[in-house]
Amino acid sequence: MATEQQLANFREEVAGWLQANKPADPGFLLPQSFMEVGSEQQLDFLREWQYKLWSAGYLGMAWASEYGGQGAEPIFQSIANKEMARAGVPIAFNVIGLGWAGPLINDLGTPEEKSKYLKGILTGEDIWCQGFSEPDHGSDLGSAQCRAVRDGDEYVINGTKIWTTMGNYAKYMILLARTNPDAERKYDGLSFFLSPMQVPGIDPQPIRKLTGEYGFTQTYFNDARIPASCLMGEEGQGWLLAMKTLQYERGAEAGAAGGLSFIRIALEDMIESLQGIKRGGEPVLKDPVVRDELMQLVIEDKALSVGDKRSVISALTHDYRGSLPLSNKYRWTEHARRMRQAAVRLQGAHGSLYVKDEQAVGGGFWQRAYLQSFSATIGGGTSQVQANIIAEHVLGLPK
Amino acid sequence: MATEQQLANFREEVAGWLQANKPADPGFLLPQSFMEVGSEQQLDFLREWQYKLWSAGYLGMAWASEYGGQGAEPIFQSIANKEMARAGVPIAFNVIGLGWAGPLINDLGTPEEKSKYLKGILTGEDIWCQGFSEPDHGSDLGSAQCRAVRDGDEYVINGTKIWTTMGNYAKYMILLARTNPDAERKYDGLSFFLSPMQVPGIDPQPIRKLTGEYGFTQTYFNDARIPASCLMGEEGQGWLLAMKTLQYERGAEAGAAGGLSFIRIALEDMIESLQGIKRGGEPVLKDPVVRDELMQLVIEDKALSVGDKRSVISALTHDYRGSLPLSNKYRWTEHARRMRQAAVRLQGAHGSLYVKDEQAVGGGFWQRAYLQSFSATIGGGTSQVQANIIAEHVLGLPK
Amino acid sequence: MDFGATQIQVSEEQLMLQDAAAGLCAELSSIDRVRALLESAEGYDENVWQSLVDMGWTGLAIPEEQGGAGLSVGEFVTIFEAMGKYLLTTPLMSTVLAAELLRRSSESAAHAPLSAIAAGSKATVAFLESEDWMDASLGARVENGRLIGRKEHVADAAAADLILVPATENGALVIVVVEGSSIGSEARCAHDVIDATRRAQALNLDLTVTDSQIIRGEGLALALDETRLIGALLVAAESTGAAVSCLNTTVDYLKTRKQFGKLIGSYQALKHPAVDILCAIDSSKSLVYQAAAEMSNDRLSRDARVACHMAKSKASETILFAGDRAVQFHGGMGFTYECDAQLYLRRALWVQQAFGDPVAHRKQLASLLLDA
Amino acid sequence: MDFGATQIQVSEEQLMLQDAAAGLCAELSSIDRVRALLESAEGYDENVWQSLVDMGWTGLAIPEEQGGAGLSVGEFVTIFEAMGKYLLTTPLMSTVLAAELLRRSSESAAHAPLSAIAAGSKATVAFLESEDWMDASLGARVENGRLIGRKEHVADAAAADLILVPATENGALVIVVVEGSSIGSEARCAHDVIDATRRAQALNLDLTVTDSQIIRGEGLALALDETRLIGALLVAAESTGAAVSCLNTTVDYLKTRKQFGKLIGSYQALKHPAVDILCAIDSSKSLVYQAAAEMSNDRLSRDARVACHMAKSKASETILFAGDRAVQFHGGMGFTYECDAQLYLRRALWVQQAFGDPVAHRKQLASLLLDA
Repeated sequence: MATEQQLANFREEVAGWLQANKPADPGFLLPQSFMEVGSEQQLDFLREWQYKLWSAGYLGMAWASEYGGQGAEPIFQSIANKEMARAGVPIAFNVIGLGWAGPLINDLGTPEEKSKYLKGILTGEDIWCQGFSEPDHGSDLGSAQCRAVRDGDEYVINGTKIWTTMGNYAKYMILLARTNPDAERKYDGLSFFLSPMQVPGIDPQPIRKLTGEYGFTQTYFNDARIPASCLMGEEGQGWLLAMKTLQYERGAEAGAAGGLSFIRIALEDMIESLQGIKRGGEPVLKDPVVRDELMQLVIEDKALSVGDKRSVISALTHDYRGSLPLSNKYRWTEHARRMRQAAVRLQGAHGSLYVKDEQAVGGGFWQRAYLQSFSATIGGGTSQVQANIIAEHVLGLPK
Repeated sequence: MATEQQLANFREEVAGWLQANKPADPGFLLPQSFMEVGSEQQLDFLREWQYKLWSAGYLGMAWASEYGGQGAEPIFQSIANKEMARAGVPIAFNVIGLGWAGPLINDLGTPEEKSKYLKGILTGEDIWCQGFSEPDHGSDLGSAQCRAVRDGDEYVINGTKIWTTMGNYAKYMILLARTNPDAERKYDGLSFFLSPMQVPGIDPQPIRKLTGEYGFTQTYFNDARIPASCLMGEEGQGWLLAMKTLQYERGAEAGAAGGLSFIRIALEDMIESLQGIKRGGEPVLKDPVVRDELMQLVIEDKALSVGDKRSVISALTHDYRGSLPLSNKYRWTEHARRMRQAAVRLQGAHGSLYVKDEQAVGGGFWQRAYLQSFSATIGGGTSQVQANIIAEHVLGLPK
Repeated sequence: MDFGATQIQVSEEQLMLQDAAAGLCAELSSIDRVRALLESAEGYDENVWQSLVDMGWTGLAIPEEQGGAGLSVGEFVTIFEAMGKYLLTTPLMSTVLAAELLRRSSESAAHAPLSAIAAGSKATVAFLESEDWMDASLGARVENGRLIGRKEHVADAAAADLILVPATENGALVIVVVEGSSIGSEARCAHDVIDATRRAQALNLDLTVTDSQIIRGEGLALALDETRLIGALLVAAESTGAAVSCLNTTVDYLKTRKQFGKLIGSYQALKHPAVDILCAIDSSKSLVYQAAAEMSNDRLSRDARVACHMAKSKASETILFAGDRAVQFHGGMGFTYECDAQLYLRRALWVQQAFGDPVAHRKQLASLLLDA
Repeated sequence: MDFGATQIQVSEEQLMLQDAAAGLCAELSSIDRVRALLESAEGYDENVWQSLVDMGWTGLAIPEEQGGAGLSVGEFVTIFEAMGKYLLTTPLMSTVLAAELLRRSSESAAHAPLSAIAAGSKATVAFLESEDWMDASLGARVENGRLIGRKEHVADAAAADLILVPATENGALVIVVVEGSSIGSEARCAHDVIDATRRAQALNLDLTVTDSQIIRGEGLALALDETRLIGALLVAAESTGAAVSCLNTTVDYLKTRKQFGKLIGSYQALKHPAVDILCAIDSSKSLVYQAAAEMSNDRLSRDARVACHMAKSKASETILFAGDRAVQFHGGMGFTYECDAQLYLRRALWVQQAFGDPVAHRKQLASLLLDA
């Protein structure tokens, strides 16, 4: 196991490298998250950055070297990730590959699957997307209706997936599809595919988001034929593999290849952004009512940060076992939404400006961040569904 | 119809009389509402005050003179009520008689019922209580289980009623009981009784409220026999009559005999009560954060007051017909709760004092008012049930 | 302690205007037309403008001597509520406020521009030199026959035939009436407004001005202050209309979308916030109508000021709450540009700052109520 | 911008204390015993007090030289959380704070009273002369050998063997150590505390004092200020425990009560606020534990101060929210004295003011974070 000193040295090394290699402002909007890659221009820029990160040895550090990794302890990747956030560098954009498909293949894939897929994920050459959600079953993955029918050496896919990140740029999709509509439990009828995207009958249509930007597609499958070898595991294991996939979100510790999925949007920066703003001729940061609101946000922010640390100390979680991890998504995403809304609200007239305005505070960063925040309070189970889950699982309240 | 001048003269007359006759502080706690009469001492005091009000001609003004009223237009009673609120006199305590049973009997009673009951309601001699709610069916009156079985010239009552105001002092009860448990619609099985209380088998047990005071009883019926003539209307009309009764709450216009059910607890007075309070050496009313909160309350208060007037102007209610009357109870009671909670919260250390403390702000008025406020957010359909009703009836959202 | 009058009434004019406005806005502003204008340079339709002029709306509160109808400015509440409901945006609000400022200046120099507005000229007021709605200090000045200064967030500046520019002249407040055509494109910078139904510019002014363009007078500071308050009220009215449509859009979705086998509108987690939005709208309406009843074309009374502060504070919060929840409750759909929820949310982000945010209005309200 | 440390840890002592405190409080403070004490004059049980002394809790943070255990005052967090959970109220908090003030004075005159406390004497500090927790000015004074002044809201004054009275002497702050027995009943007025588990008095002081009773020194103002902050933290800990029980009581009811044919806990209108209470409790716990980790028996660091302000602000709001909803969600039952919901709501009304309300703490926090 690495010593404290080794880790400290590594931290310094990464920080130095990032300092030296952080890309200059390209003069066009960069995505705040991997769900905002909407132009070839952005794609090229981010691909180059990810390749650079990987070449420097800061992506896939815990993966085996034969697949493009370095076989290092996961802690090194965690450190690198933290330094990337701190340095404010762009995202490592191929997130579905790095953080979802990659770790899954790395953990459960066959040697063939590992050889075929892992390295391209790290270099950014092979962009991955996910096909889990469907238009009619937003928060209810288990009811997915997209059909996969075995026909000889192929599966024939029919149906529609939505919220396919970079569906129009991706080479592969992790696809949840129904192979057995008659299964007793609906979950047992699902299977998991590592599907190619450049196949006749697969048609990803870009979705314009409320921000005005792109980043997702709705993906239509019309008798699309994919090789039967794309099935991961066995038929009927789809639900299991999808749930496993969603567990990798916690980052390097869970086996993800690392890099930033989201740029850091911190409360400290939000308060900083208000430095120049005045109300009634006085700095808005001197307004007692504003200060009170900001302190409420700071307190919540601190409570959540401390909560993340408390959640792993058993003696300090005796009252409501499981509440901290289970409420984590609900609380952080709602906090982010409130914080970003406040950021815009406190800008005075500048709050009405958007991203193409030269005078917009931080280039309209907070307007965009606020609108974008709904991706997290809606995606991955709406806040309302999250609250149900917490109520039922932690408090034991009836369905 | 009375002229403006006559009304103005009358207003002046009442105001003058109230000024001259307002009782002095008796040296013990007086009820803020009719749901708080918990001692003989209070009862005697309030009975005397109601008698005085009636003798002066300011109660039951719109009722016929043969039943103790004056046959005047309801507008006179409305004016008298408003002046009572303004003058801050004690409540006219026999509220279930004056505002519920009385108007019902006055509107729908037989001549015998009118002769027997109305005058005693006005003088305060005959105290009335209500027996609608039951322990297991809080917000769900239609499910009342208390049984009334006809046996010759009598009904035999068995069951339990709860939240019987002044049940231990009352001579009569308006009682909702089930005469036909087999009715197809549960509502059709209910009947309405003007029941005597001093009958063997009727046992009202005082309930101590969260304020520490009394005012309600839980009333047990064990084979209590009451004359069959106590049935009002016919068997099966109970639900209809109960609903009619609940509609009299709007005051004189609806036929109620008048007087105050609640003393006025106004936001203006709440703000006044904070005049002497300091925080950090400065008046709390100069604290910008406190002022902002108070202004939020003031704005809601004003919006509700204006809303009451807007609700009768058809052209100004075009978007959501019915929303103002239907949300009135929900909004005023929740506003009152918040306002009273803030009143206590803003008192500094004095917020921790209660009604027996000489230093408590206003004799602990706001502490008591806050605790008491839940009677309105719970009673008569909880706020949560109210929100359902508004959602379904105004917005048409599904059950 | 006096929270101001609670009287509310509806005038004959208001009733007629209400019907007319609802009908016209529904006809002129289908959601498709709203969307078609979002990415246009002008942001509005000249034919629509002409219809409003034909209705006599530009001159509604302009004195009859200057060709107007001489009604109370409060009558506009009903018009802007309807426009908000259909997201119909034109330079009308800017023009009405310019007329208000001119009229309230009570100076004869204001007569000619007032007549022009009554006849259909578009106008606007350059209220701001920074992001700070509550700062009345001015950098723009008239010096040696030139008007020099920078104005920001000038609503409808590109469309305006007349731009009213508050400035100082020898330390005194004046209003300079500038022809839009006299400001070149090099001096204009279009804002990217988050509410894409609106247009605004920053202006770098350095122009020759003649004496006849300058309105001077004792009452100008008060006139400007009152015009801002009236602006706050009109925005409150407009945003209340928008909040109604926003809630309707949301409720429609809640009645048709199913999840986990049930209409999502049956879940209290969505139902009860919808009720809270309804109640907030009811409050906003009550406050806006009551403020309208307090309006007059003379100096604003204390109660009128109280009412404007209340209306703007509540209406701002209402549309932001409604817009934010509209996006959330539409789920994934709400996250798309195609869904109308974003139009209301973007409107809300414009509304909350316009003519001062809720906290600023409550601060002024507190002074009126607690310190008098 | 630095919001302070986020480290959190649990010491061996804490683990042991946690188990001990949970066990003892559960044993000593059934809800029946809590209720039996509500209307008693004393408000606590002398045998219970003796048990706490026997556990060594009064002397936990007192230096070993004075007979204590010399641990960090942060260790008390776990004890008061348990006491709050079982609504076990004794003069322990007053006593601990008195010891803290004595210890932080660093004066030798404090040694004797510290030893007495370690040995089981009850003590309290007369922090207040008005309702204003944020006012450090003093009317009480030592003059010609007499201590004269009025103190209000003195917690556990009737039980206290020692009352520490901040006063001025020739304009300088001193702490006068007064024996409870030297204050007659005519000089005491019992408060009617809304949280009926607590006792407090107002004191009209006019006493002879000897030099040995007076603690003087440079650091007293800071010691007093720090003691208040620690008081805020201990109240935060205690109220977080109470909020847990409050939520548990509510959840139990939601799981058993039916309305309209369903368990009411299945309605999102009750379920989701219950989750929000849970989250508020989780925040309070995190902040309280983190603050405990920042505590030290030396001067409080900036981060320790930040943490105390945060913990008290959040915990106050949490218990008030939990108590208010507990009453509401119990429906008619919640409106009775018999239902435990009112115990928690009354506790909340005490907590929110104690050692400063949330707004006051956030104001101080803002100065630390934004103005440094």
